[in-house]
Amino acid sequence: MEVKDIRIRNMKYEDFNDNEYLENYVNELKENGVNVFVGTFSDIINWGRSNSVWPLTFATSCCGIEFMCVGAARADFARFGWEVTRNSPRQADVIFVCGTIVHKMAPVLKRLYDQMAEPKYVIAVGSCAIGGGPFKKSYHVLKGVDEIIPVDVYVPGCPPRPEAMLYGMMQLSRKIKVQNFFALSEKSVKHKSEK
Amino acid sequence: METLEKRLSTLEYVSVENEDDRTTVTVAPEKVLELAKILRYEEKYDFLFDIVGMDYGDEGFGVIYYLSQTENPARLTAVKTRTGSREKNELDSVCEIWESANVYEREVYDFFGIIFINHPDLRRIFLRTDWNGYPLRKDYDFESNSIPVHNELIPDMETSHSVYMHEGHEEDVTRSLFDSNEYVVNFGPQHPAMHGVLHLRVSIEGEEVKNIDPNFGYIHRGIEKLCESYTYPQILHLVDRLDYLSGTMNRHAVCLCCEKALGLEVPPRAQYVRTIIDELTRIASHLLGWGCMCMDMGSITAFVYGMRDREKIMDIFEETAGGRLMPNYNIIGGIARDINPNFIRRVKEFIPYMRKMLKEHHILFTGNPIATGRMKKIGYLSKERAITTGATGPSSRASGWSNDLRKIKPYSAYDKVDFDEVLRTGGDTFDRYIIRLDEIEQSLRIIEQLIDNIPEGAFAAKTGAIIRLPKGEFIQRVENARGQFGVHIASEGGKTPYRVKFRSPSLVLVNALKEIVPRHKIADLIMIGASLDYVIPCIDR
Amino acid sequence: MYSFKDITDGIDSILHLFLNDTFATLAELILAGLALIGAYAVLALTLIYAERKICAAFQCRIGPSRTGKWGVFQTVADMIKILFKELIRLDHNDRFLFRVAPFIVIIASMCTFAALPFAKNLHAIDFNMGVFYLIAVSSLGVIGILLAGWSSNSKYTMIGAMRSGAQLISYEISAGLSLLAVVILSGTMKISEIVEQQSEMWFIFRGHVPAIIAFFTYIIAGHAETNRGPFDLPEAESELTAGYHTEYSGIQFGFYYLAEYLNMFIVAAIAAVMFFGGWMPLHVSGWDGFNYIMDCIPSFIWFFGKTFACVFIALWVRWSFPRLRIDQLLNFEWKILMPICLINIILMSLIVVF
Amino acid sequence: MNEFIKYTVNIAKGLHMLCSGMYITMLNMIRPKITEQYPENRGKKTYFENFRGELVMPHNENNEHKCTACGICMMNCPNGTIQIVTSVLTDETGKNKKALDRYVYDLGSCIFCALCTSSCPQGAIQWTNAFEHAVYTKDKLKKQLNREGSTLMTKNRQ
Repeated sequence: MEVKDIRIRNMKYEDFNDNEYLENYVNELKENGVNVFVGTFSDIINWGRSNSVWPLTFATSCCGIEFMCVGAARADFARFGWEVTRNSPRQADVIFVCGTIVHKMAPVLKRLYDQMAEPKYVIAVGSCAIGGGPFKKSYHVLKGVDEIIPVDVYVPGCPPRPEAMLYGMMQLSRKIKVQNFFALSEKSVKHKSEK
Repeated sequence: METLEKRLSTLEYVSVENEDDRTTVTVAPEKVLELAKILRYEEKYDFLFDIVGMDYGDEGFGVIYYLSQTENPARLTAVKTRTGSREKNELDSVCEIWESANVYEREVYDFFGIIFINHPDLRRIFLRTDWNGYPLRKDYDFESNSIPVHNELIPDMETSHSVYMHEGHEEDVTRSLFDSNEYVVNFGPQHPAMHGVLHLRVSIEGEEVKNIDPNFGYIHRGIEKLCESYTYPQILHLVDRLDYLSGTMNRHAVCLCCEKALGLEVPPRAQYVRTIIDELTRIASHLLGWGCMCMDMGSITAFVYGMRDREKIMDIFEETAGGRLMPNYNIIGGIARDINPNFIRRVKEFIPYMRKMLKEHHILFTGNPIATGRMKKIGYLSKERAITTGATGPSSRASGWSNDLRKIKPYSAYDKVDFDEVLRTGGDTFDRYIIRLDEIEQSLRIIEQLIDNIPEGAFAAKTGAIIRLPKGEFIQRVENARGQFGVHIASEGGKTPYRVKFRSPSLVLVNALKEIVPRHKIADLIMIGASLDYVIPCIDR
Repeated sequence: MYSFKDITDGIDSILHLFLNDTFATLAELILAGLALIGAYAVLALTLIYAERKICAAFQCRIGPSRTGKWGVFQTVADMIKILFKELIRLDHNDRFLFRVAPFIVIIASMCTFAALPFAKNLHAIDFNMGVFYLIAVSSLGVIGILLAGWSSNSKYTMIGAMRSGAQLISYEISAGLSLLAVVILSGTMKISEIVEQQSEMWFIFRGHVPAIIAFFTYIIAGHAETNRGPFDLPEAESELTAGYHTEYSGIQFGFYYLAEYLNMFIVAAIAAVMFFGGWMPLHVSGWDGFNYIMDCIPSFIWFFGKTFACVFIALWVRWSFPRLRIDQLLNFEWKILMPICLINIILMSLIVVF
Repeated sequence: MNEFIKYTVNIAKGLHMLCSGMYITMLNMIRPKITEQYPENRGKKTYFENFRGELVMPHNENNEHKCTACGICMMNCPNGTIQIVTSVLTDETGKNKKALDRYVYDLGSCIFCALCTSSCPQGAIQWTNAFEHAVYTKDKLKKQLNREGSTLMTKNRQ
């Protein structure tokens, strides 16, 4: 089954990994039932959101250098409109977890994530952020950032080349496109009241 | 060397061993301070290269001090001591003699729990204050710590902890780092200009920095402990990720160390290629350092230009070695695979391109009056301070201290090439800035001389499937993009090392901030940090 | 030369058909306000897009290119996104001032915006002391910045705000003095008259050397005043993360973002009006044919063309130079820029007198 | 007077250097852009063959691979990226032989050190330069390299 409306320029739907996830996601949304007006409105918002994702400048180690390469002239993530890197977590939409997160850093990362404004996304870049990478067996390394914050996209590599990161960014754009913005905000409100 | 032996032979409590490139002095723990004073003030051992903590099991803990003289920098002298039993874990601090011992001793305290008496500031350096146990001890329990949920509460007025000997018995003394009326600002761990996750607590008055306290450990991955469970070829991949900007050079150090221990003869082809790859990495690292320095000054365009030129080097690496940032190219015995047929052509194209771009970079940034105004006469580090703080590499060569290992003690193909060690005398931020661009030029010269003369032949020496180092302690130093990188391997003869210690050139550079920064502006703090060009993951290991 | 008088008069007469005088005026005010807000938004988005594209070009990159043709809708997407971002409520701060601060910034730049002559007879406010008004209102924004820095209860924002205060107070003087040179030349403070006077020749050519110096000092001081270019100390990214707006999120941050670009536009527009004749086409006395052709180009194109040329210079400078340090910044103002401006005024007076 | 001349000369020099800096940025503006437009150039740009993007196990047309399930790669891997599940087969001669059941490769923790490929005695595994691996779920990164129903390549056919 092909999910409509998730188009990324110059990329075919079949070229992406893990389409099943998006299909399940869309089915879930359909079951909840969204009316047409809200749907269209939500689509416009999602178009805006998916095309303007501002990353937080956050890098702990090696992957940070490749992240710089993504920002530099060769790969140039400005083409996607992602180049407005914000240094303040309040203004950022996505946090690229570039590099190893160790025990001492874990609460700091958690706090940074909490400081970001909703809707926010997390991309785990590199083996370290996905599962501890080369330092898996260490006494002081977190085995994947998903232990402390929810991760939306995993970009494997050690470090991933800039194009791989661009690919991960497009995957995140696709995910944003299928989300229902209003349902999202309700969820976050609910989440907050629970706290 | 004779003078040293003569002098030491008068002391009863030491025993001296001479090997071909280093002297080992063994001393009883009580006499360390006395010997250190003799070495420092009588024998002019003014550069403390590293302090290595050791866990000898039932024989207690040990510490190895690696010392060197600026007059005779090629030779390292190791001073070894061991406490004798596990219960005894106290030693005299040598902080007052060598400034750099401050951080090294804190590190040994953090990892082994060895208490240095009279150390002015004996806090944990990498691990959290609430961490249980000392991880590099052999009996460390891996389960004793869980993932912390809450931020480490570091009060602004954090106290430093010292142990003093007072009338024969120990006395704990705590001192406050900052006054209660100081305005303390946290730079980091997440800060765009901290080049990683360094945490600086800075007390400021208006725009002026009064006091500064670096806090490390936000990327401490425990690589040294990990190495103890890995085989030698596996260690190489951790070493790459220490200082990722000079990864190949660090790897080179470990390869050289293992080859020295094994007595392997590396084929000349591999030596040449290793040298070229090292120099390319150095150029890439300096370009990134230059770019980041410009970016910290607010000139993002210069950063993008630096990255643009760096991509050319990344292409060369990718084509030949198969990785961009982590080429994984040096292996024990040589290089992982032969060079790509396009390698020589690409490198030859790169040299004139880089020369042209260097000129542009100079026009764009070096001549800019705003930039020179921000860099000149800012952040002065004198030669004497550079030596005693242990700051090596371009940052100290800007102060006039000649310490380039490629000249002092050539390894691989460095003795076959003609190049200059760039030295400047200003010692300020501008000199540290310009020295990097000049070193790029020298690296290009080295590559130019080597690229046409790569000898034919095998690219790697034959090694067994399983590499076992003979019993003993081995040390190897190389010059990486930030200074002298050292690797100390203690082997028991097995597949895995007994203890591995890396000497990070960046650690002492950050420590030097404490000396340089006070009485400068906040903007200067960022500039000085950028000009020292430290890499945090290398510090934290 | 086409005048917008026809349109404005037309609207006026239509409104008078339906409403009495008071309500007609009220309706006109609302219409003008709405038009200004619309223009404000469109201009800000255009400027942000232009900056991103131009900056990319300076850096050998392409810049936004995947949202619409050549990425022209990039900033629209940004604005949609930023509108729907969560507004973060902080604890332990002055809520009221925290909320009010972005509005002050945007109101200040809106007020300045109103006094600009966009085209012939397209001019919301035309005082007889317009230049004075411009100088006065354009410096209101700093109040918003100071409030933002203080009410956020954060050390970075505080340092940023203090820097901004020091910077504005210093550079205000030079900006004012350089505009004063033009006022001396023209003998009036009324903006429409200043523009009219340049129908023969623009001031930058008529005013000889002093006018050229005044132009450069104004551009420098103006951009310093709006925290742009190499003078972006209050939000110095590498030092203070995001400066005074570190704690703002969502549309509150969006206001600062928009105001920053609009201020850049305003500085460029004032420079265009005062030195390049605003909407006035290039006329050379004696060349009637040439003048006729120049007149065929609509006046608003002249105005925006000149303004964007000034904006381009500002961007060029911004993406070429590193940031100044605070003491360099103040030294530059008090030791170099202000003396030059003072000497320049004397020179200008001499030129006007003789 | 001397001071004044110095002052003006300094300003002039500074202005000259500033202008030459701006000249460089302008020069770069008119140079061709070096950006490689990644999703647009998919299929057009060839990436370097050597680039280590993903570990694969080549199969021939008969759905056969070369892996003997010896486990050397698993031993050499520094962080347990490779897991080999074997089953014991009894062949015609009655000998018990280990055969590959599943070759599980965890892309998410691979550090691309190439110790596995360099140590493999059979040359059964290889690197490809594919790099498009980003996924939404972590489990998707665990890949089975041998295809369903594949068998060991026999010597004589080789």
